[in-house]
Amino acid sequence: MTMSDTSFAGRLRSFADSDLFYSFRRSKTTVIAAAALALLFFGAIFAPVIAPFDPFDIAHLNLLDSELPPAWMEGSNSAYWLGTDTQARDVLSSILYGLRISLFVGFASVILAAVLGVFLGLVGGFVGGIVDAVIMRVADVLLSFPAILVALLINGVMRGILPANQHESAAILVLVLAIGLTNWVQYARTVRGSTLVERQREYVQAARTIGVGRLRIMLTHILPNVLGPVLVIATINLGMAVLTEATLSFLGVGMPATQPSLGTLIRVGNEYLFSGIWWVVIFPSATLAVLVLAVNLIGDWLRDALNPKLR
Amino acid sequence: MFVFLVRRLLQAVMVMLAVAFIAFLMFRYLGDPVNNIVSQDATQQQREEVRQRLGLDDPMAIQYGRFVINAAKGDFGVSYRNSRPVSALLAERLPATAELVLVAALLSLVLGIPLGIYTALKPRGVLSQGLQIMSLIGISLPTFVTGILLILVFSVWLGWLPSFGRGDVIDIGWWSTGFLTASGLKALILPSFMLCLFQLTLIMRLVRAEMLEVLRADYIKFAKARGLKNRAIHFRHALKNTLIPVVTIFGLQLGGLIAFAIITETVFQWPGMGALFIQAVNFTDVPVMAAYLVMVSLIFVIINTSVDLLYNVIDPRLRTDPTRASGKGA
Amino acid sequence: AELRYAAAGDIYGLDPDSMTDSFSNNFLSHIYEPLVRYNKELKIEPALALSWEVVKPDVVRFKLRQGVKFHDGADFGADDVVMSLMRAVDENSPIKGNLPALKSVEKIDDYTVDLHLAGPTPLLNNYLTNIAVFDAGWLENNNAVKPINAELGQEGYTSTHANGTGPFKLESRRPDAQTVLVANEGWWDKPQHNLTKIIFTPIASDATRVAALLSGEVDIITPSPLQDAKRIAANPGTKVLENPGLRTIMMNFNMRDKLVDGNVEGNPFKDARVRKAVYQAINMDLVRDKIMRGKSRVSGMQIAPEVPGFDAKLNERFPYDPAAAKALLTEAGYPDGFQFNMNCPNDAYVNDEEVCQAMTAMLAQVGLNAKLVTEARTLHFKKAQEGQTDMFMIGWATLPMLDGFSVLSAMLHSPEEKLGTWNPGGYTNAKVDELVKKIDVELDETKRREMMVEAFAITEQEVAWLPLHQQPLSWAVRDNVEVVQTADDLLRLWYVNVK
Amino acid sequence: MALLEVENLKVEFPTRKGVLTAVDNVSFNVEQGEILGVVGESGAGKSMTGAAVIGLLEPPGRIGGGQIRLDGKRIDNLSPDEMRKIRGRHIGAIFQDPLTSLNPLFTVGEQLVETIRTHLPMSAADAKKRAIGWLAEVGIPAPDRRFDQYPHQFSGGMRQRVVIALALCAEPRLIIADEPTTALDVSVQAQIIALLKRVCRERNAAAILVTHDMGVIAETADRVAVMYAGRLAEIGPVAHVLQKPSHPYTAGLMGSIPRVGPRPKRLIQIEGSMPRLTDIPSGCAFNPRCPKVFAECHRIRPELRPVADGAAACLLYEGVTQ
Amino acid sequence: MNAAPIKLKSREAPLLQVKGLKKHFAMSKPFLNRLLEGGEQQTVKAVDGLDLDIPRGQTLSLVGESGCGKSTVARLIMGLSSPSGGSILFDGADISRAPAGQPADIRRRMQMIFQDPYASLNPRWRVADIIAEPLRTYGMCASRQEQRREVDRLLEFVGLNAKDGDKFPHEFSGGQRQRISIARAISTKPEFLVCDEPTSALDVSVQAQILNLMREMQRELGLTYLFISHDLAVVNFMSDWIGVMYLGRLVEVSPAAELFANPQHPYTRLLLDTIPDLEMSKRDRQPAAGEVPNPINPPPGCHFRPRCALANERCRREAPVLRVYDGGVSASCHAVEEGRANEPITVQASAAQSLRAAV
Ligand SMILES: Nc1ncnc2c1ncn2[C@@H]1O[C@H](COP(=O)(O)OP(=O)(O)OP(=O)(O)O)[C@@H](O)[C@H]1O
Ligand SMILES: Nc1ncnc2c1ncn2[C@@H]1O[C@H](COP(=O)(O)OP(=O)(O)OP(=O)(O)O)[C@@H](O)[C@H]1O
Ligand SMILES: [Mg+2]
Ligand SMILES: [Mg+2]
Repeated sequence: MTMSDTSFAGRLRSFADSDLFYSFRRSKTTVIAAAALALLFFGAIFAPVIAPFDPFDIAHLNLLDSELPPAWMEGSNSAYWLGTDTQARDVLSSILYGLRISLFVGFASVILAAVLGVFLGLVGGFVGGIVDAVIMRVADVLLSFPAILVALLINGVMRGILPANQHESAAILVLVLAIGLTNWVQYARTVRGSTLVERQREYVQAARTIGVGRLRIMLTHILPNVLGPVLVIATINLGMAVLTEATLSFLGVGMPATQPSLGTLIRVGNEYLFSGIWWVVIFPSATLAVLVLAVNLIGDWLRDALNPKLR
Repeated sequence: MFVFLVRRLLQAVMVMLAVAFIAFLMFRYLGDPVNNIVSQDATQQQREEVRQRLGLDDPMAIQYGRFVINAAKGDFGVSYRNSRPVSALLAERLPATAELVLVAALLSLVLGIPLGIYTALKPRGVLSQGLQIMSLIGISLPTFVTGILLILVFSVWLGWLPSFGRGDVIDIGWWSTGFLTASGLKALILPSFMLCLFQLTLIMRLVRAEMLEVLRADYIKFAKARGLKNRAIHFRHALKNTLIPVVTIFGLQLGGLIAFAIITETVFQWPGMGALFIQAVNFTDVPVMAAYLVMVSLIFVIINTSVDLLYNVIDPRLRTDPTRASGKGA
Repeated sequence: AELRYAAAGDIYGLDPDSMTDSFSNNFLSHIYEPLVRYNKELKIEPALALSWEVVKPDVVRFKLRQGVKFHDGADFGADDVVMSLMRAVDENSPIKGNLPALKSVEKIDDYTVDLHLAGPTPLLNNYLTNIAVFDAGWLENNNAVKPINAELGQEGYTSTHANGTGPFKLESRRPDAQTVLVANEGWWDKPQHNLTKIIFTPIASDATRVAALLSGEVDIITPSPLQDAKRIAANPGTKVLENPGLRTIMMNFNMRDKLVDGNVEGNPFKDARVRKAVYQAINMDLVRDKIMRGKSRVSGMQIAPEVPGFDAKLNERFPYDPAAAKALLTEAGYPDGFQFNMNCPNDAYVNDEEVCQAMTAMLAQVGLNAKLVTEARTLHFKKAQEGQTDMFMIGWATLPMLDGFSVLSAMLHSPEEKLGTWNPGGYTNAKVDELVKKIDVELDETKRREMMVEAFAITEQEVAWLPLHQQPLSWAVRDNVEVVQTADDLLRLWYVNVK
Repeated sequence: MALLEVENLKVEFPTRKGVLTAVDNVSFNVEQGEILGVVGESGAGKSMTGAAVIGLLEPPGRIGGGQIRLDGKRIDNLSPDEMRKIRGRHIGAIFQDPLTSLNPLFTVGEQLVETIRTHLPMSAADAKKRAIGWLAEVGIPAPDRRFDQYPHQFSGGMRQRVVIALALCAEPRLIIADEPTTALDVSVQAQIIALLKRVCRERNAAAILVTHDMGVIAETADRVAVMYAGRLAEIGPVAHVLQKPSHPYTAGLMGSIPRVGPRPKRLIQIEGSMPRLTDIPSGCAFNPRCPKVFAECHRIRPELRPVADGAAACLLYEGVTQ
Repeated sequence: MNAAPIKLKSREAPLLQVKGLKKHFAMSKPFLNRLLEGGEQQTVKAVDGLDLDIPRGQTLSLVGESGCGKSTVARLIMGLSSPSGGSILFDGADISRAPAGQPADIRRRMQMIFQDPYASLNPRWRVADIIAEPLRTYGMCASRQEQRREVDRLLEFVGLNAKDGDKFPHEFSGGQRQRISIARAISTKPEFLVCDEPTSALDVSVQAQILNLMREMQRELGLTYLFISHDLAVVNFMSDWIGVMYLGRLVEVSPAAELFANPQHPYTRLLLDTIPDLEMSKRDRQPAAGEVPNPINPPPGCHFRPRCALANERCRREAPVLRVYDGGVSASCHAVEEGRANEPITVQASAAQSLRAAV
C-alpha cells in the first residue's frame, strides 16, 4: 500500500509513480506529442516576449519589407526567419500571435462547452423529469445539425446582437460563443449518462441519507467522478475547435485579418499558394497541423489510459 | 412503429420551425439584400420600393410567419439573386450534392470499416500504427487546405483529374447524374475524397475503438470457449455488434457531410446546394438561405429517422420497441 | 474554335431585364444586343440602331438596322424595340433605373422609333448600351412581355431561355456549372472572332480557377489573381493580361457631426486639413508596387482617364508626405491624432482588404488610429450607406454611363432625393450642387466636360473624397487566345481569336 | 489415467511492478465423469485456473509454468488453432453471467447451430434438429419456437440454460463452469445446479465447478479444491474437506459460514483478509491469519501433502516441529 | 389492515413503526404512445401495503427473492424515495413525507449501511473526509480537531487504524471498506441502522468479521437494526425477528427461531429448502420451482399461487392478509388459516414437473 502524502512534492511523487504517468511514459508518440504541444503553448503564451516582432504594432510595419522569403532563401532578410507576408508582417511572429488566438479560441470554447455541457448534463441526469427532457431534446436538435452550420447561425445572431462597431473587438468572443454553444451537447450527453449511473451509486445514496443538499452532492460527489470522460472529450474537442475556427475563417466569419488566428493566416495565405509566396501558408498550416495532431494524439492516449476496461 | 414515426415527424416540424426562426433572426444581420438588387447609384426611393416589394419592411415576426406559411405549401419564395423560385434552384442543385455526399459516404464506409477492423485486429502492427497516425494527420489540416493541395497535385502537376466541376452529366428526368459518364466519374474523385477524409478517419477510429471494446465482451470470450473460428468471431459476432454505434455516428456524420459539402463545393466549384448557399450568403439571398437551412434540417431528420429504423434491422432487442433507439450515444 | 472561359461567378439568370449586375449583363450581351454599343475603344457605335438624332430636346429618333434576324429566325424591327425598351422601364422592372429619363417609345415606321424623354438627356446613348432588345413576338408567345415579377413566384420564361440578335446563341445552361454558347452564323455584323463555341464555367475559388487554367482545362480566366501573375506567366502556355481599369477605388469621409467610433469630441473630418492629412499620409505608390504588384494606376481623381470629365492636371495626387500630414493635423488641433473606424470590403475589389490594412499601417505612422473592419460586401455596403462608418472604401467604374457625371451626381452632390445617393458622409458644397444640376441637362459635350472638370477641381481641393487608384484588370489566357482587354473589365468574346 | 491432469500450473501477469503470480504451482486431476469443485475467496485464482485450462487467459496473462494434459496429451503448448479445436469440442465452458455470455444480435438457434457445425460434420438441417434437441434437454419448453428467439427474450434462468446447452452441444468431456449461478436468483440457482449435475451425469462428462459458495459445492462436487492466494490449500473428497478440514484456512472458512439452526454468539472468524498478489508473505501465504502459525510458517512454503483422503499444503502435516 | 403483527415483549413503543407502506412505480409508456396506441398506465407495486414494528434494541430482518421489494422498503424508510401510501413513524414521529436527511434531529438517529462496499464510498474522497461528512452536515463537531479526533476514534472502533483516514477507499479491501461504511453510519451516534445486504458482496471469511462486528455494536451501542438479506443463514445469525417478503408483501413475520423451526407460509418453506445443507454433501436436493414472477403483472389473489402446491380456488380469488398466530408468528396464507398447511408441504411435487417446464 502506498503511503499517502498530502504535500505537493508528495503528490508529485505519487503522480510520477501513478499508472497514468507510467502509461504516458511508455507511449513514445504521446511523449513526442506532449513535447510538441508544450512547445507550441510556450510559444503562444510567451509570444509577446519571444516573437521577434509585434505584428499588431502596425505603426512599425513597412510595406517595403513585404513578402520576404524565409531566412535561408535568397533575397531574404535574416531578421525574418520565416519571411514576411504581404503586409510585411513577420510570419514567425504572426504564427506565434495567431497560435495565441487559436489556442485561446480553442480553450475558451472548449471550457465554455464543457462547463455548460457538464452543468446541463449533471442537472439533467440528477434532477431528471421535465428539466432533463428539455435539455436532451435541445441537445438532440443541436446534435442532428452539423456543427459548422450551427456555428454559422450563432455567429450570425451574435453579430446581430452586438453593436456594429464592436464586431471587430468582439470577434473572438463571438467565435468562442459560437463554437462553445455548438459543442456542449457531447459533454452533456456523456455527463448525463455517467450521472444517471453515479446517481444510483451507493455513495450518493449515502450522502443523501446524511442529508447533504442536492447541489452539494452534484458538485462534490458526482462531478469529480464523471470528469474522466469529460477530460478526454475536451482534449479531442480542442483540436476540433481550433479547426472549426479555421473553417469558419474560410467561410468568412472567423477572426478578422487584423488579429489573425492560425485559421485566418491560412485563409489569407491560401490565396498565395500558387504564387510562390508559399511560406505565408505552409508555415501556419504546418503549425496548425502539428497542434491538432498533438492534441489528438494526447486525447487518444488519454482515452485509452483512463478507460478502466483497457487496463 | 407508427408512434415512433409520428414522434419523429413532430420533432422534425419543431426542428424546422426553430431553424427557420434562427435563420430569420440571423438574416437581419447578414447585410442588406437591397444593395445587391438595385444598381449602385439607385436612389433612396428606388431602394425603398424594392424593399417594400420584397416585404423587407414588414416586422420580423410577419416575415417569419409568411415564410412558414408559404413553406408549408412548398413555396420558399423567389431568389433575390436569380429571380427564380427557390425550390427550383434547390431541386436543380440537389443531385450534385446528393451524388457527392453519397460517394463520399460510401467511400468513408468502404475504406473506413475495413481499415478500422484491420487496426483493431492488429493493434500493434506497424501498418496499423502508421494508418492511425496518417488518419490523424488527415484530419489535422483544415479541409480547404487539403482540397487545394489535392488540386495542385492531381490537376496541376499530374494533370490526371479535373480541378473543378462535375464533368459531363446526363439528365434522367429532373435528376442530373454524373455517374454515367467517364468525365463525370473522374470529376467525382477529388471532391469526394476531400469530403470523405474526415468521416473516413472518424469511422476508422470508431470501428477500431468499438471493435476493441466488443472483442473484450463476455460473449466473445464465450464464443471462443465454444471453439468458433476466428473468422466467425471477428466478422460475425464482433463486427455486427460494432456496427451499432457506427451506424449512429455515420447517420450523424451524414449531416456533417452535407454541411462540409459547402466547403468542398466552394473549392471544387461543384454546382451543388452548398455552393448555392454560400452564394446566397454572399448576396444576402434570404429566401435561398432559409430554404436551404430548412431543407437541410429536413434531410437530417430523415437521415436520423432512417438510422433509427436501421437499428431495428441490426439489433433485435429494439424490434419490439424502437423508441429505445433514441438513447443512442454521441 | 472552341473557347473555355471561367469567371469568378455565374450570371444571375438569362433575362437581362431582371438584374443590374454588370457581369451578367455583359455576358448576356453576347446573346442580346442593345441599340448602341461600346467598341474596343469604349466609344459608342451603332448596333441595332443605325443612326440617331435629337428631334426635340426631349425626343430622340433612332433609325434601325434592317435585315437583322433573331436567333429563332424572326425579323428584327421597331416593334421589338418598343416592347423591349418599355419592358426595361416597366414599373416592376428591377432595372428601370438604368434608363431613368425614358417616358415612352413611339413607333414611326418599321425601322424608326422615337424615344420620348423627361428632358434633355445627354447620356441617353450611354444608358442604351445597357438595354437589351428582345423579339416582341417571342415575348408575347411566351407570356413574358412584362418583366419577371419576383414576388409572384413564377418562373419567368426568359430566365431560362434566351433569344436575341447577338453574335452567339444559347445552346445549354446549367446554373453554376456550365453555360454553352454557339456562334450565330446569321449575325448581321462581320465577325471579328473565329469561335464556334463558348463554354462558360464559373469558378469562385481563385486558386481553383488558376489551377484550371494551369492544367489546361480552361482557356481564359477573369479575373486572374494579381499575386499569381508571375506563376501564370512562368507557366509554359499561359500568359497574363493586365491593364489599368476604369474602376477607381476611393475612401469616403464621415463629415457628419460625430465620429462613429472616435475618441475626440465632434468630427475632425469636417476639417479639410484633417482630410488632407489623411490623404498625404498614404503612400499609394508603395501600395501599387507592393500590394498591387505594380499593376494599379495611382489616381488623384475619382474617375479614370477613359471617362469623360477626366483632367490630367487634376489627376496629380497631393504628394505623400507624412511630415506635412502631421503638420496639418497639429494645425487642425490634433497633434496626437485621433481614433476613428475604417470599413473595407474583403470580397469586392482587387486586394481590398490588403490595401486597407496597408493604409491603417501608414495612418498609424502619423498618429491616426484607424480601427479597421473588413467584411463581406453585403455587410460592408449596408453599413457604408447607413453611415455607420467614419471612412469606408468604395470602387466606382461609372458604368454603364461611362461618364464623370455618375460620380458627381451620386457621390459629390449633397444627399437629396435622387442625387447624392452615395454620399453618406454628407459632403456639401453649394457650387458643386449647382454645377451638377446644370451638367445633367447640358447637351453640348464640351460645355458639359468643362463644368465637370470645374466641379471636380472644387471637390478635390476640399478633399471631399480620398481617391486611391484604378485597380488593374487582370485576366489570364492560354497563349493561343487573342483577346481585347477593355478598361471596363468586360470580356467581349466577339473580338476573340483562338489560334 | 485421469481425464485432465494439471501439474504445477503457474499463471502470471507481467506488470510494471514485476511479474504477479495469480496461480502458483497448482496441481490436480479430474477423473472421467467427476465434478471437482474449486472454492476460495475472491481473487484466490479460481477463474485463472479455469481460464488456463481452456486456454483463454486474457493477455497479458500467460501460463508461466507447469503442464496441462488432457487424456495424457499436453494442451498448454498448443498453437492457437489447435487449441481452438479443443475448445468446445473437448472442453466446454460456462461463465458467470448468462446475460452477457450470449451475443444479443443472433438468435439462440443460430448460436447453437453455429457451434454444432463448427465441431461436428453435420448438415444445417441436422444441426438444427440437434440444437432443438439440446434446448429440450436443458428444460426449455417449446424449444422449436424458442429456437428462433433472441437472448433478450429469455429470462435469466433460461439464458443460463441456453448457455449450458451451448457449452455441451459439441459434447465435450470436460466442462469448466466458472460461477455459473452467482448472477442468478437464489431460487433459480438450485435449478441450474441440478441441471448441470444431471447433464454431466447423463453424458458422463466431468466438470470443474468454480464458485465461492460452499453450499453449492457441498451438494454438487465429488471432490473439492480450496484455493488461497493463488495456491492450493487443500484438496480432497467433499465430505472430508467440509466436515473435517485439514488446513487451518479451510477450517476457518467453514467456521465462518453462518448456519441455520441454533445460532452461536459469534461466528468463528479469520482475522484480516487475503493478501494482494503484490504482497504475499513469504513461507505459507496464510501465515498472517493462521491461528496455528509458528515460526517455520514464515520461512518454508508448504507443499501439498496427502492428508487423510485428500491433500493439504500446511506445515502441520510436513512433520515440521514447532 | 391488521394490527401490527409483532407482539412486543416490553411495554415500550417500537422504535420504528411502518403502517400500510406502499410504493408504486409508474411504468407507463410515454404520453404519445398511450395517446396513439391506447393502453393504460401500468405500475409496479414494489411495496404493497407493508406493516412492520421494530422494537428498540432488536433486529428485524427482511428476506425474499430478488425484486421482492426489500431495498425499496429500506429506501422508503431512509427517505431516499417517498412512499405512495402508508406511514413511517420513527420514535413516534411521522417521517413518511420527509426527504432524506430531514428533519435533521430525527434523521441523525437513523443511518444506513449499503450492499456494495466498493460503490458506497466515493472513490475520490479520503476516508477521513468520508467519515466526517455526516459530522459536518449535522454540525456535530465544534472544531476541525475535534472532528478529526472523532474520526480516529471511529476508525479504531471498527477495527481500522487511525492513520487509515488519509488513504483513499481503493487502498482497502472489501471488508475494510465495509468497516469504513459502518464507521460513517455510526458517526452520528444513531439508534437505528438500516443494513441492506451489508455482506452479500463479501467473502464468507470477511462476512463473518462484519457480522460479528455488527452484533457487537448492537450490544455495545444498543442499536436497533433493520437487516436485509437474501441469505437465510445470515439472517438467522443476526435477527430477533424475520419478515419474509414476496412481491412487495409480507407473507410471514415470526421470531427467528420460530421461523426456522416451524415455517408456516409455503413460500417460507420453499426458501428454507433452498439453503444448501453443508453437512449433507452431494445430496440431490429438489430445487424450488419456477422463477420470480413479473412484478408488473402479479397474478390476482395470492401472488404466490402459481408456485404454490396448496393453491386452491380461494387463493385465486382472494388476496390473503397477515394474521397473527401463536408464538408471535404471523402469516398471510389461506392454507395456513384453514389449517391445510399443517402437513409438511411438498413443494417438490410441483417442482419436479416445472423443472422442465419452467417459464
Ligand atoms: N489483468 C490482470 N493483471 C493483473 N492481475 C490480474 C489480472 N487479472 C486477474 N488478476 C489477478 O489474478 C488473481 C486471480 O484472479 P481470479 O479471477 O482467478 O480470481 P477468482 O478466484 O476467480 O476471484 P472471483 O471470485 O472474484 O472471481 C487476482 O488476484 C487478480 O487480481
Ligand atoms: N426506480 C424504480 N422504478 C421502477 N421500478 C423500480 C424502481 N426501483 C425498484 N423498482 C422495482 O421494484 C421492485 C422491487 O425492487 P427492490 O430493489 O426493492 O428489490 P429487492 O428485493 O431489493 O431485490 P434485490 O435482492 O435484487 O436487491 C423490483 O421489481 C424493481 O424492478
Ligand atoms: Mg472468478
Ligand atoms: Mg436490493
